[in-house]
Amino acid sequence: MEAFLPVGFLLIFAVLLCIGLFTVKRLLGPRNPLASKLSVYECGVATPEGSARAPFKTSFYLIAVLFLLFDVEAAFFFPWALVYKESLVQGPGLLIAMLVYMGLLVLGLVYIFRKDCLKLN
Amino acid sequence: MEWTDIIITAIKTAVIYLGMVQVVPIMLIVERRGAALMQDRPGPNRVGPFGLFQPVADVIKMMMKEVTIPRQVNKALYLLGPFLVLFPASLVVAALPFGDFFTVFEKNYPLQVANIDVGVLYILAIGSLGIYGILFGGWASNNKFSLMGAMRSSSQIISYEIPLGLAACSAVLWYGHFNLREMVYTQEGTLMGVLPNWGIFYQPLGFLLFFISAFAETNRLPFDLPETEAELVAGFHTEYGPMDFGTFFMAEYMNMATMSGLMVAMYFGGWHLPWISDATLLQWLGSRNLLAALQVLSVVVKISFFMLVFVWVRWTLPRFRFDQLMRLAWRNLIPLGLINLVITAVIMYFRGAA
Amino acid sequence: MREILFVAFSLFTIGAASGVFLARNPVYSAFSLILSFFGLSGLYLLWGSTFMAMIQILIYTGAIVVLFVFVVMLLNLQVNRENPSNLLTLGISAGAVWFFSLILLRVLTRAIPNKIPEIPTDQLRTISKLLFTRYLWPFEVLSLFLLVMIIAIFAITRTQEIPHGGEQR
Amino acid sequence: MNFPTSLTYWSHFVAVAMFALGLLGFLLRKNTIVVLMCIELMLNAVNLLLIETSMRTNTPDGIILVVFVVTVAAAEVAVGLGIVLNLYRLKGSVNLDHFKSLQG
Repeated sequence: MEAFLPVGFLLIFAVLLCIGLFTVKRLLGPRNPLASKLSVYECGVATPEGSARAPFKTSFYLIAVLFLLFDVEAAFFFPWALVYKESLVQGPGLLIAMLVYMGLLVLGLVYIFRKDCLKLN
Repeated sequence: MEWTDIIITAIKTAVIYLGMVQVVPIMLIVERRGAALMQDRPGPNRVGPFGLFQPVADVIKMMMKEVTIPRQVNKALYLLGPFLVLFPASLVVAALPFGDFFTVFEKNYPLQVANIDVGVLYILAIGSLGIYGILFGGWASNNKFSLMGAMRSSSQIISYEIPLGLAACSAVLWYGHFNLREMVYTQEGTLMGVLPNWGIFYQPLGFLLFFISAFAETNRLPFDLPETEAELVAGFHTEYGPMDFGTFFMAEYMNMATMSGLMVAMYFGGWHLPWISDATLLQWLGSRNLLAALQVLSVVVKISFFMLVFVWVRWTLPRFRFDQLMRLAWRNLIPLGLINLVITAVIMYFRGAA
Repeated sequence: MREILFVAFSLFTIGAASGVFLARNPVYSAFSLILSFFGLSGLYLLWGSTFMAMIQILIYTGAIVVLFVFVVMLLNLQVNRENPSNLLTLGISAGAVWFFSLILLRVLTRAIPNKIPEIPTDQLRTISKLLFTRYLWPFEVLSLFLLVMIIAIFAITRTQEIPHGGEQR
Repeated sequence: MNFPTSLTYWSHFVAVAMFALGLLGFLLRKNTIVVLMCIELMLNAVNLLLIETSMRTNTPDGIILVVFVVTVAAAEVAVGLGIVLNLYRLKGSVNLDHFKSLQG
């Protein structure tokens, strides 16, 4: 835990940098707001059509869900990778354990590709 | 911990952090001149000798420009957006090793902000926070282009985080350590007498995966879909003013430097010079601090090399399409990452059994 | 030093958690959730569990909340106009919770001695070894569980389109 | 009454307050997504207690339990939000008051 103390310094410096950037922006930049300057940026049309806050398709959600599940699975590889080297003297137990684990993960991947869930093709 | 320790650590942190921030102006000129070189034109060469003061002019221009906060934005998150990107980019620097030790008042201090024993996990974890700035900034802008750019950018970043994690995982597997410093220690010496004992020779596939994913993570050109200026104007920072754009830019370059630093530490021997061991060098130089300076120089040279590669690739390769990008991540890189993990594990098993 | 940090992180975490509960806009709720998870990982760090602190950031902050934010942004709800009396109830109950938990804890934790644990040096390896020896079967089952989840999610979201939606790319 | 500085005290305080906030949000909020977030808060309160106990008594089993809880929480969120998306598709709202078709 002591090792993380310098991260605190870094945090402070980062905050200082952010505050500095913010004040520089505030102090140096001129301001003369106009109605058209402050309106939504649109390309080709004078007035923006509809709100930007309209629902999307769910395919982004599918990407995020897959990321979540695979991230959790990948996170379990890390403790395994850490102790694998030392466990080698005790035979292939850990290797087999991880191959089983990874086999199930690969099954999931195969399912995704088969069903073309991400609409990749 | 004594007071001197704390002060020296603070100064060390400040120096390393400022060094990382310096990457931004340097890269500003390098990138513009590099682009010019590749497109066979002079590039910015008016301000100062060889245009070297161009970044200064650019920064002054950014500062003096008008600040507009569009009417439709959610103000708090809009203002916070750029800093939410810059913050993780700054924190990630902590785990990068720049050298072995330097000595002040007969005491050794590691040339690293914090010697974290879960270094790789730390970088992956904090690095993954950068997408919140993009998401919230894009959403708070309340603009179709921004939101679209933010969604695209974040789905790209999260998709490529998995191959990145898998590649890092096989490096961890090979070294048996999370700690980047320990990884670098293992890479000293030579391999079979001719090659430097660097990670890339043990993990070529892992390095390739990491390299590709690093481009995607930092939103650099073959994968700069969030910014596709032809389709999305400027992506998630469409509604942002010059200084906020500068902040996003800064975060991007710092992320690039961190990714390069991570690659150097994991695959390119960190601070080690090829073929020469640290003990020999210490004998030649005779001073610990001189050696530390040389090590820092070595890391800086290696990082600069990768930064140049980033620029080089940017002006060489065309941009991917969104579905190609996703296919590359899910169809090719993730299975390759798993295969790499299995190959590494099996090789290690047979090496250990023999 | 450690105590001060601990108290600061505790208050930060609870403040952020009440933000989740009180914010009207789900985007602000999600933002508070990120902050409170960040504070929690700081608490884990102060307890000496670096591994869990990193997992907390990597999985919770870096993945689970991303999913929340994605869904909130995909649906892009107009700010929910919950009636003011409801909001008042929310605020009052939040205050009551703070107060009662404070009193409750003063009573509950009296028996536990104030002791800062000495942190074992290589806790990471201990945990990892334990995970692959004593907890090997739960670990394998977890993989099966995640596989089932992948299939389940695609079964649920088979029909992709949200009506009256904008275009995607 | 002096100001409490015990780490255990503060962990319990945070855990109880967070759990209570989560529970209240779960019961009182109408937005389904926020309700799911509040469930996460409750899970995290329990995680904090588990880690506190496991570090204080030096038994790593608690931390492994937390790892499992995190995994299950991830799966729960994934499926839960999938259901929310589907409900939104059916009803055009995520307000819990609108999901009453199962009420007798």
